[in-house]
Order: sequence, then structure tokens, then C-alpha cells
Amino acid sequence: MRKERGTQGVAAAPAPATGGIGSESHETLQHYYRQMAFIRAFELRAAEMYQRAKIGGYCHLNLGEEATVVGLMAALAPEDYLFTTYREHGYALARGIAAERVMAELFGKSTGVSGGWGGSMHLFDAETNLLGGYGIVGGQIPPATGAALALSYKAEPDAPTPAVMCLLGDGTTNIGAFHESLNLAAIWRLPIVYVIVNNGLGMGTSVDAASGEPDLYRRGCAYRMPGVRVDGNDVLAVREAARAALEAARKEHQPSILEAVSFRLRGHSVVDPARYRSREDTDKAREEDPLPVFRAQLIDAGALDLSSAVQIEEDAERVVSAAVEFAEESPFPSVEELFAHGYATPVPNAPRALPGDPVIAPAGVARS
Amino acid sequence: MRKERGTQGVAAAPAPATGGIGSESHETLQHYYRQMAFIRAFELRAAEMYQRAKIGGYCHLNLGEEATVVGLMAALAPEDYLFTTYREHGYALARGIAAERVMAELFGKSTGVSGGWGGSMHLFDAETNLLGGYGIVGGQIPPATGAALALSYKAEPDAPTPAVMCLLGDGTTNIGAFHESLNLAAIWRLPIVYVIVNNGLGMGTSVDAASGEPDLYRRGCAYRMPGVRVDGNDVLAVREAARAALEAARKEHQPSILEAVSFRLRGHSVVDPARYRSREDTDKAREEDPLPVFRAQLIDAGALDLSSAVQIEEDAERVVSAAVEFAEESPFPSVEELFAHGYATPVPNAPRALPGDPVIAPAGVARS
Amino acid sequence: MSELSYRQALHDTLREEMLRDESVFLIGEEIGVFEGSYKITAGLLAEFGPRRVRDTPICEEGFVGAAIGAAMLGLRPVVEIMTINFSLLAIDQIVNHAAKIHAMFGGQVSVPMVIRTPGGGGQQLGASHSQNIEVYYAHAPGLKVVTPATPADAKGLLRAAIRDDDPVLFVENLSLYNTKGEVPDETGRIEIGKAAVAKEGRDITVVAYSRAAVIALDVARRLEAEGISVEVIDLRSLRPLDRETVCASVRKTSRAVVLEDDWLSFGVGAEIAATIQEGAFDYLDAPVRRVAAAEVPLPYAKPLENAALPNADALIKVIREILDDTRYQR
Amino acid sequence: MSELSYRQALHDTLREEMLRDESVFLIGEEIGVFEGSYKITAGLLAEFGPRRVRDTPICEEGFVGAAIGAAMLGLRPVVEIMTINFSLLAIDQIVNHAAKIHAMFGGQVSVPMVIRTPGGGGQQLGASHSQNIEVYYAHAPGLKVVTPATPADAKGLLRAAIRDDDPVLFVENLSLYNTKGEVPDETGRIEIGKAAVAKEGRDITVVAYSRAAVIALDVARRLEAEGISVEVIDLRSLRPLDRETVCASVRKTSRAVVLEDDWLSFGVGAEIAATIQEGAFDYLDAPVRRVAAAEVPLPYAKPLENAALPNADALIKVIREILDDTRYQR
Ligand SMILES: Cc1ncc(C[n+]2csc(CCOP(=O)(O)OP(=O)(O)O)c2C)c(N)n1
Ligand SMILES: Cc1ncc(C[n+]2csc(CCOP(=O)(O)OP(=O)(O)O)c2C)c(N)n1
Ligand SMILES: [Mg+2]
Ligand SMILES: [Mg+2]
Repeated sequence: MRKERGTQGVAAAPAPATGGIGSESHETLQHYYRQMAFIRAFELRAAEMYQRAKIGGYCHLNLGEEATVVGLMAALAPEDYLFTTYREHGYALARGIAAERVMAELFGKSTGVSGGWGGSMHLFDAETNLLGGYGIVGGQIPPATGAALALSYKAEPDAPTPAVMCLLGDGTTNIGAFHESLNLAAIWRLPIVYVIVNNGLGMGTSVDAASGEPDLYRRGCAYRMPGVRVDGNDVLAVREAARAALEAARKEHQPSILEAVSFRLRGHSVVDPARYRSREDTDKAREEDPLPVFRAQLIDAGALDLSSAVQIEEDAERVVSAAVEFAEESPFPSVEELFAHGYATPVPNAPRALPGDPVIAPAGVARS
Repeated sequence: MRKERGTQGVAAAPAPATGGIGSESHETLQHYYRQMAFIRAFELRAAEMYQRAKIGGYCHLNLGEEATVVGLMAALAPEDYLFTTYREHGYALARGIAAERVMAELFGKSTGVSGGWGGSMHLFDAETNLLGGYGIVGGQIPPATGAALALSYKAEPDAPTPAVMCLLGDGTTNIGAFHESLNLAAIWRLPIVYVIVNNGLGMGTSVDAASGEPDLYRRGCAYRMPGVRVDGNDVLAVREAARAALEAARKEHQPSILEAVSFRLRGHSVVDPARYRSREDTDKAREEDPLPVFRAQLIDAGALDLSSAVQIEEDAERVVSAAVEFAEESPFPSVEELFAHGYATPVPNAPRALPGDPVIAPAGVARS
Repeated sequence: MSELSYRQALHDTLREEMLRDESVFLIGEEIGVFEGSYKITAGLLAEFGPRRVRDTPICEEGFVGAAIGAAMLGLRPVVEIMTINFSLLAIDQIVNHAAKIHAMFGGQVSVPMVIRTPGGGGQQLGASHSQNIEVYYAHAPGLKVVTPATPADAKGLLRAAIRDDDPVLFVENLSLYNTKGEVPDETGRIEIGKAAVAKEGRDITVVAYSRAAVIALDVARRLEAEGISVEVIDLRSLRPLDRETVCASVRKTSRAVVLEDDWLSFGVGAEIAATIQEGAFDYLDAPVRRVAAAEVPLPYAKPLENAALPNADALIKVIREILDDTRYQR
Repeated sequence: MSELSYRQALHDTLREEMLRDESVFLIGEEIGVFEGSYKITAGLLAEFGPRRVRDTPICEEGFVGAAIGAAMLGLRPVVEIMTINFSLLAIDQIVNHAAKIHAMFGGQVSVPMVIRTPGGGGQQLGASHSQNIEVYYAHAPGLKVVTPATPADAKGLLRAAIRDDDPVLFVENLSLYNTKGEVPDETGRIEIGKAAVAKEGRDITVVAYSRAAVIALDVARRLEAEGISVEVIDLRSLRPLDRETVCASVRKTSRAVVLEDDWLSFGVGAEIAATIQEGAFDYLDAPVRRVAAAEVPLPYAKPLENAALPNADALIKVIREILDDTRYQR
């Protein structure tokens, strides 16, 4: 089973060069801008809906990470698998899930991707191989690694397999599950790419304060796992780097780290005013905001004209509005369904008591 | 609080050179041989006592690791702290704890270092700052790191502090607690040395099968923590490397990894016949057995004559026999003491029921 | 006396204890620069500096374990685990280490640490972020587990916990942080291991703790108007458990209900019911009932979440069922 | 029928299921080259190779989590956690993930995995290696928890667990591995969620599971000779819990004791006692008593360990106390 591992240490490989905007079709570039603009519009509306108490729980947004999201999803093939964190609305959208179903999930409606059971942090869609948003920091990493194990288990030895992309935040590289999982992927040569979405902060804790090796793409060194850092504000660079990493995972069963560096435009979640953030930091984030930057680049390069840009943005607003309307009008799951997902294989004596019910039905007949 | 961290990556520093046997006093060398021979004798007797059911539970021996044990303990200052694994009889002895108290603990007697409460895996001695053997793999690493935190908390900034030495096995480098702890030590610059006692195997799993980076001293790279590998069969080399690492910990608050490579002479624990081990492997372990090798070296160098060697070995046997006798004759802790260590600060309603006692004393009066 | 929120009571107590004792320090995720996910530690980094208020990376096993080691060397760490759900990442250090170290090493060392952590559902945080798993810790000898329901108890128990030489799990509750109550100005401790009779009554005993104790008290006051006299026992401490206070109450009222926020099977209420039936068997006029959460991973959707969680209405329903059941009339 | 040891029954079932279904594979520490710490997997690496019998590094959170992911993609991993004590390192993956994934994602995916792990004290393994903490898992909705006491149940339940689409914690016991019993040759499953009446009796019900069920049965047989007729209920499954079988027995005998290896407070027996007093209140002639471990971190020294653990003598003493107590004569 075991193949040669990499050589000692980690070649801090530069991210693969991209041809830049010039070498992409206008259509492709517009498509990326459309996706980015759409995520932006969706997230801003999600924030608004949260403030209007249409969305409950925690709500973490991809604002500022749109280029990373779109670049990664452009590289991920339909047969690949995706495990994400709780900050994943954008990924679900770019993976092709209808905005209505995502917004409906945030509203807790039965038409949501997870049937209203998951909420913002727990989007799941079997059809697009989105195997879940996870709210426990690092919790997704071992299962993602296990999914890669399953792919290699099912494949002929040395044959290419689909790959797994496992997203995690910068702060998450300090938890034990990260270490254990990377080690497993390395010794078993699993087809997986660990993407560290480095937005510079955990909640308010900087990468530098949290990580002994703040160059996060280098943390694979402890497993001889290669790593690459890419500018997360550059959608093409992200896409190219992800493609290369995914190819190595699929064909050579070479796991790797891909670090995409960008900024979080707002607080950790909708309710966080981010007072701990320096003015300088916020300014920088705003200056490098991938949306206006990419828009300007495309217009400069003649790949997009102003009216199409405005059109794209208006379309985004319209679709998001429709999604909100859909979510608003969809029904909540019915209370009768409370025990519907108790077990996948039914067994006798499975609990079905509501609060205040007796432990045994008064007749002495066990419910089941 | 935070100081400069090391530079990127890890300089795979060679272990500091030792002057070799020639530059040591005969007394020192004899002392080391005496300690090694003593540990050997103790461990062989422990195995025997285990087989005779005088010792219960699991019993893990330091056979084959005597040079590492003695070298490390020679470097550790009395004011330093030691956290070990369950494979720790030798460390307790070399740290200066009387053999009787160690053997009595293995027998579960009240005169044992841990009063009979701990057994082989859980030796503890407040007086010599031996802060415990721990049976959960990796469990000792976070507390050891926290002990180093306490030392730095109590010291003036930049002033030297005592250091913590935290022992762990090769297999233990793959568990999350290792990663989390090293990262904490790195970002907080804690005075601690993580000593990886690499005996080549977990229970039956090789380092190569278990670790993505099988050069274990390099695993600090993920925290910019320096690491050194040393021949664990060379007591002087181990001592020198440990001294240097401890000095850096004490004076510069530079945490580091020290990997000592040796062999396990027998199975994982007394009951393991180690059938999975290749003949080649066992032969190699026997050839490089640090005891006869060191003995021959000393005799060659004129630092020890044959009759003193035999004397040392006989002394060791005698003391171990006395320890067994002491252990044998010591009383078991009394059953009345069962709740004696329930809480350090007494509180009402602390449980004191024996199996079968009613939950409330029949009179309706709560015991406390 | 002054009126304080539960949050403020915790904050003030941490501050007072830090001022009083140099060996007390705070450690946890986002407690410093971010001022705490629930802002209990707001302002303390600015006042005490990073030595005393130590932000950690995200590594619950690591920093809880580090606090254990620091406590073994005589410091008094007060750890914050952001929510009790994340404590499962550190439970090996808590149950296999903190709880064991004093006894396993023959009493040579103690682990004077406090782990503060909030539980609580009802915030639409979903299945993995809404648990009440204090029973895991209540089951483990060597730990002390307290569950204050009021600002006054939050203060008195936190003070006692910090000064205690054993590891104490201090369970807070998300939905209590903004509740207010009278808090004595003097610096008394509340003894760990003692339940409180939160309200005296004659007809039935409701046993509860944390958020549920607040609901129970509210229900008791409402039923008073109808002439139903409910005694409310607030456990306050799950380990040790004050069985005598619970049983004494039931010996008086002859009927009991437990209100608890955790899942029914193998939850805290099971121990209470088991204790009562043994300690007050001859006095009991009806079975002890339990009002607990439905046994499902808590759904996000509000109507489902509401249906799954115990509340005042369910408690009232069960109280009435017990009192009305002709089989069990006195 | 053939007589097999509990160990052999487990081994054979693993082998048969691997032969039957290519998607079944084994994963865990030291299960391959070392052939398992307790040798359950002896010979299987040689027979099936490293793809089907996967040795892992020491990383419980990592390999349990990996098994979850593999199960989500349709494989059927059977994980070995060397002892239940180490499961605390993986409990975040078990309780926060495996138990939640099916429901939290609206039923779109299931997690068909088995976690085999032995509990058990009495081997002088000390405080951190002697725990019986199955109640932690029994409390968590989404899991199934089984605790076979006999070789036949070990076989039938393991087979059912492997073919079940939910995560099943399969609790073995160190002191049962060498016990022997008749095992049916046919390949039937034993339904998860059903208790067994291990022995019928009239005078008193003893409820137990795992090792304790074996002791209870032995005690029942011994007391038979004295004319005391003990009914023994072996729970077999802690989640779901077969309350009806337990209560039906007590409705017949009117008296009950729980024998359990875990600590008394908040242990498995608490739920049983709470259930009985509610489900058989009108039939109960005496309080339900619990015979459980003393609430201390288990000491290493043999006499202390013996004193702390429940055994046949303690059970007999309590049975006699209940039957002799004049207050509770029928
Ligand atoms: C185990 C665990 N600990 C703590 C938390 C609380 N928490 C949620 S998000 C977060 C910060 C994560 O930072 P990072 O990994 O950088 O991801 P980002 O939110 O920046 O995308 C923390 C501490 C959690 N959900 N799980
Ligand atoms: C968390 C945990 N998992 C598994 C075990 C069982 N176990 C005890 S020792 C051991 C091997 C440890 O190997 P290594 O770290 O190399 O130390 P060595 O025994 O070789 O000194 C294992 C798997 C344990 N005690 N704790
Ligand atoms: Mg981040
Ligand atoms: Mg080893």
C-alpha cells in the first residue's frame, strides 16, 4: 500500500504561475465575476436577514473571501468531494446549489439544503458531494481524511481517484485533529487537499499569535507534505494552485496543503463588531477587497464592460431577492418530523418522547 | 511576553559533540555504569515479579533504554521537573528515588512512591519533582507544557527558570496533544524539552509506518522548534544533548525536541512476546545493547576493571533484592483509606459509599 | 446587595479573585483581545495584561492540559472553554487527568483549577453546539461540578471554586448571562456540594439546576397563585450531589419532578429520580417524573428546536398530571 | 451450537463479515502486525491484507474521525479503540460528529460504522485505564450502544452492528474475553435495542449488562439453591434502552437491584432505577437499589481495587437486605 514519501522537509514550492487575465476567455472571467458578485450579494443579504432575525444561531460570512471561494470551486471537479467549515455559504453557491435552497436552510425551512436541520453552519448536499459544513473547529478534518481513504479503498491500486477538498481556517491549524489527519493522509497517501483559508484571524486572534509556524503552508513539513501559498484575492491564482494540488491528489495520491491568504471584511460572525481590529487592518482589507479589484481588472482588460458589470450585480440582487422570498414562503419542517432522522436503520425502543412525556407510555406499552 | 521566534524551518542541528569517554572522570563513568546496571537489574527483577504475579496491571520496562535514561537524568537538575510516560521505572531510579519505594509501588504497597495508588504506570514523587508517569499516550504532554508555563509565570521576564523535561515515545508524536502542546510551547516560549524516546516501535508499529516524518526530531518544524537527534545508546551523547537543550530552555526559554534513538530489548510490556519482531531486529537490538557495550568501552578505556564491574552488578542485584524484600514485607494500603484522596479540599456530601451501600445512610443522615 | 447580571457577577468575581491572588490567571480562547465570546472577560486583558489573561490558540486538549500542569505547580488557572460542546475535545485531560491526578498519585499533588464553560440549547446553534453534557463530568470522581442558576450563586460558587484545591467544572448557561438578580456585596463563598431550597412548598418538589432552576422557580411562583405549593430545589452542585436536601424535601412533599435541559436517558434527572425513590421511598405518593429534552440531535429550525426542549409549559403539564392523577391522590 | 470464547466469537464474526462484504474493513491501533492488544484480530491481517486491516498511528480522534468519513462514503469500518478509556480522545468525533451527522444534515447521509472497545476494571490498570464510561455514549442520541455479556450475544450483536447503518458503540469487557459459552452456528443477528431475560425468577429482578450480567446470572443460580428466585435482565443495549422488558419484569417481581461496573452517581443504574420507579411504581415493594463502583479514581493496590469494585458478594448482600427488610415484606 505504502508508496515513497516526499523527500525530507518541504520544498516551499511557489504557486504555479497563471497566465493572468490575458490568457482567459472573457466568458470565463465574467463567469467568475458573476459568481463572486453573487456570493457578495448573498452574504450581505444574509447579514441583513440575520439582523432581522430571519436567520438564527451563528452566521459566518465569506465576505472578502469570494475570490478564494470561486477559484477553489472552479478547480473542484463534480466527482470530487468537499468538506467545509461553518463559513461556507459561498462554497455551496459556487458548487452550484441553488441560492433558494441555501437561503431556505439559513431560514430553517424544510426546503433548505439540509431540510432545516442544519442551519448556516451545517449545509450539506449529497448531490453535489458537499459533505457538510461543520461547526466544531477541526471536526471536519478527520472525516474528510476518511472520505479520501474511502476513495483510495475503492480504487484500483495506483489508479486515479476523485479527490477530497477539505477547507479549514488559519486558526484551525493549531488543533490536534489537523495534526492527526495530515499524518494519516501522508502515511496512507490519500487523495486530499487541505485548503487553509487564511483570513488572518481566528475570531480575534492573529495567525502570528496562534501559530508557532505562521507560514501555514509550511506546516505540512511535519509529515513531509508539500504546501503552497497563494494570494486568495486572485481568483485565477487560486484556481491554478487548486487544480495542481487536486491533480496530484487524484493521480499521484499526493496529499498537500494549499494556503489561500485573504482578509475577512467584517467580524467573525454577523454579531461581531470586530472592535479589536486596527484601523490599518480594516483599511487594508477594504483596499484589497477582491470584488472591486477584480471588477476593475476585467474592465481594464476589456473583458467586461461597465454595463455588463452592473447587469451582473443587478442580476445577483434579483436572484438573492428571489431566494429570500422563496425562503420566506417555504414552510418550516413539521414538528411531527422531530424523530424522523433518529436512526437510519430503525430499531425497537428508539426514543420518541417529547419533553414531559412519561418514560413508558402509561398503558405500559413501549413506544417504538 | 512574546519574543522572537526561530527562523523559518528547522536547522537539523547535529547533536553537540561529546569529548567521549576519554574526557570524563572514571568516577563519573562508573557512576553512569552503576546506574545503568542498576536499572537493568531492577527491570529484569520487575519482569520476574510480574510473572510471579507480585506486580499487577501493565508493566513496561526500560530494558535497552538504560543509556538514554541515565544520560537524561544526569543532565536534569534537581530543581527541574520531569513528566514521563508509563515506561518510567528507570527514570525514577536515576532521579534518585530509593529502589524500595519504586518496587513497593509496583507491588501496590503503601510504602510505594505513590502510596500504592499508582502502580507501575503512575510513579510520582513530589520531592524529586517527578511529576508523574502517565498511562494515556500523550496525556503527559499538555500538563508538562503547563508546568513550564507555571515556571515562566513565576519568573521575572527574561530571567532563567528551572526547566521541564517531558518524555514521550516515538509513537506518541502522532497524537493531537503533541501538536497542540508544541505549538503552545513555541508561541509562549516555554522552558521545556520534549524528549522523544525513539525505541523504533509503538507496540508493534514501526516509526516508519506511523509517522509522516519519520525523522522525529524534525517534527518541530511545524512550530519553528529546533530538534536534535542523538544516539540513545550513548549515555554521554545523550547527557550532552540534554544539557544543551535544558540550558536553552532555562536561559533562553527556547523549547526544543530531543530525539534519543535506541532499541526496545523486549516486548512492549512484560506480557508481550514480540512475535511480530524480525530476527534481524532482535539481533541488532541485542548487539547494540547499551549495557555490555558501555561496560566493554569502560574496561577498554581503563575506566573500570572487571572486578569492579562485577562488583557493581552484584551490588545492583543486592539492592534490588532488598527492594523486593522491602516491597514484599510492606503493608498494602488499608481499605479504610479508599476515600482518603477523594478531594484535596473537603466538601459536604463527598461520596463514601462502598459497592452495595445505600445511596443515603438508612437513618436518612447523609454521610459526608 | 446590588443588582447584577449573571455575566457581570462572573466578570466581577474573576476580577476580584485576580486582584486578591497573584496565582489566579485566566486562560482560554479569545478571552483577551476578543474579550471573550460571551464577554465575561471584557476589560481584563487591558487591566491585567497578557500574563494574567492568556489568549490561546484553538486547542482545547492543549490548553486545558496546560492549565492542569500549571495548577500542579501551585497556580490557580481559571480556564474558559467557549461552550461545553467543545469540552469534548478536552475531556481526556479533564476526566483522565485532572480528575485522577490527586488520587492516582497518592494525594501528593492537587489540581486547583476551574474550568468555566456555558451549556445551553435554544439559540438555534444546531446539533453540535447546543448540548448540555454536564452529566459526563458529574459522573467522574475527582471532579467537582457546579451549576449556578443565579447571579448570587454564580458569584459565590465561582469564588469557592477558585479557592478550592480540586478541579472544578463551573457550568454556566448561555441563556442566563443576561439574567439579573440581587448579589450580596460581601465576599462570601457558597459551599460546593450543597443544594439550595430555592422556594419552599408543600405539594410537590421540583428539582432542577442552572437554567432549569430559573424556570422551575418561575413556574412555582405562577402555580402559587392557583394554590399549588411547589418546593424548588436548586441542586447547584452535581458533584458532590446533595442527596439529603433533595430527599428531605420529597419526604415532606411526597411528590417530585425533575426539570433538566439535557437528554432524558442517562441524564442528570435519572440520578435524581433514582436517589429519591431510594432515599424517600416510603414517602413517595407518585412516581418521580422527569421533564427533559427530546432525544434527538437538536435541530436548527426554530419550531423543531422549541418542540425538543423542555420548558415551563411541559413542567406545568407534568406537575398537574401528578397532582391530578387519581391513582396518586393523597 | 459450538462452544466458543467471547474473544473467538468476536474474531469469527469479524472474519465472516469481512468475507461477506467487501465494504467492511477494520481500522485501529495495533490490530494488524501486533494482532490486537487483546488479540481479537489475530490472523486477520495475514488473511485480508493491509487494505482491509488497517493499522493506525496513535491518534484516536484522527482514526475514529477517518472511519466516519469512510462510512459517509458507504464503507463499513469497524474501528477498534484499544480500551474505552482512550475513547475520550475521540469522543468529539463520536458524539459531536458520528452521532449528529445523520440528523444534522437532514437525513441525507448515514454513518454505518462500528466502534469496538473494551471497558472493565479489576485488572490493576489504575485510575485512567479501568473505567466503565459507556454511559457517556448511552446518553447521546444518534448513537446505538450495545454491551454483550455472552459469546452468543457478542456474535449476534456484532453482526447486527456491522450491518446497521448507524454508528454503533460496541462495548466489550476485558474480563469477558476468555469466558466461554454456546454460540449458535447459524448466522442470525440479535436485534439492537432489546434486552434479554437471562434467567426467569419470581422474587426479585437484577438488571445488569456486560460483565455484571454474568455475575448476576451466577448469583441468581447460587441463590436458587437457597430458594430465592432471581430474575436476571441483561440489558444488552443501552441505547436504545428496552425499558419495557425491565419494567415488565419488575411488575412481576416487585423488587429490583441494578448491578453495574461503573460509578454509582449518574451511572447506567441511575437510569434503570429511575425508569423502574416510573414504569412500575404501583408494583414496587421496595426501593430499587444499585450496586456500583465506589466513587473514587480506581486505586492500583489490589485490596483497594477489590474494595472499590462491585462483586457477587455485594449483590447478594443487597438482595438479602431487600428481601429481609421487614419494612418491605410482601
Ligand atoms: C473546537 C472548537 N473550539 C472553539 C470553537 C469556537 N470557534 C468557532 S470559529 C473559531 C475561530 C476559527 O478561526 P479560523 O480557523 O481561522 O476560521 P475562520 O472563522 O477565520 O474562517 C472559534 C474559536 C469551535 N467552534 N470549536
Ligand atoms: C490514548 C492512548 N491510546 C492507546 C494507548 C495504548 N498504548 C499504550 S503504549 C502504546 C504505544 C506507545 O508507543 P511509544 O509512544 O513509541 O512509546 P513506547 O511504549 O515505545 O515507549 C499504546 C498504543 C494508550 N495508552 N493511550
Ligand atoms: Mg481565520
Ligand atoms: Mg516506542
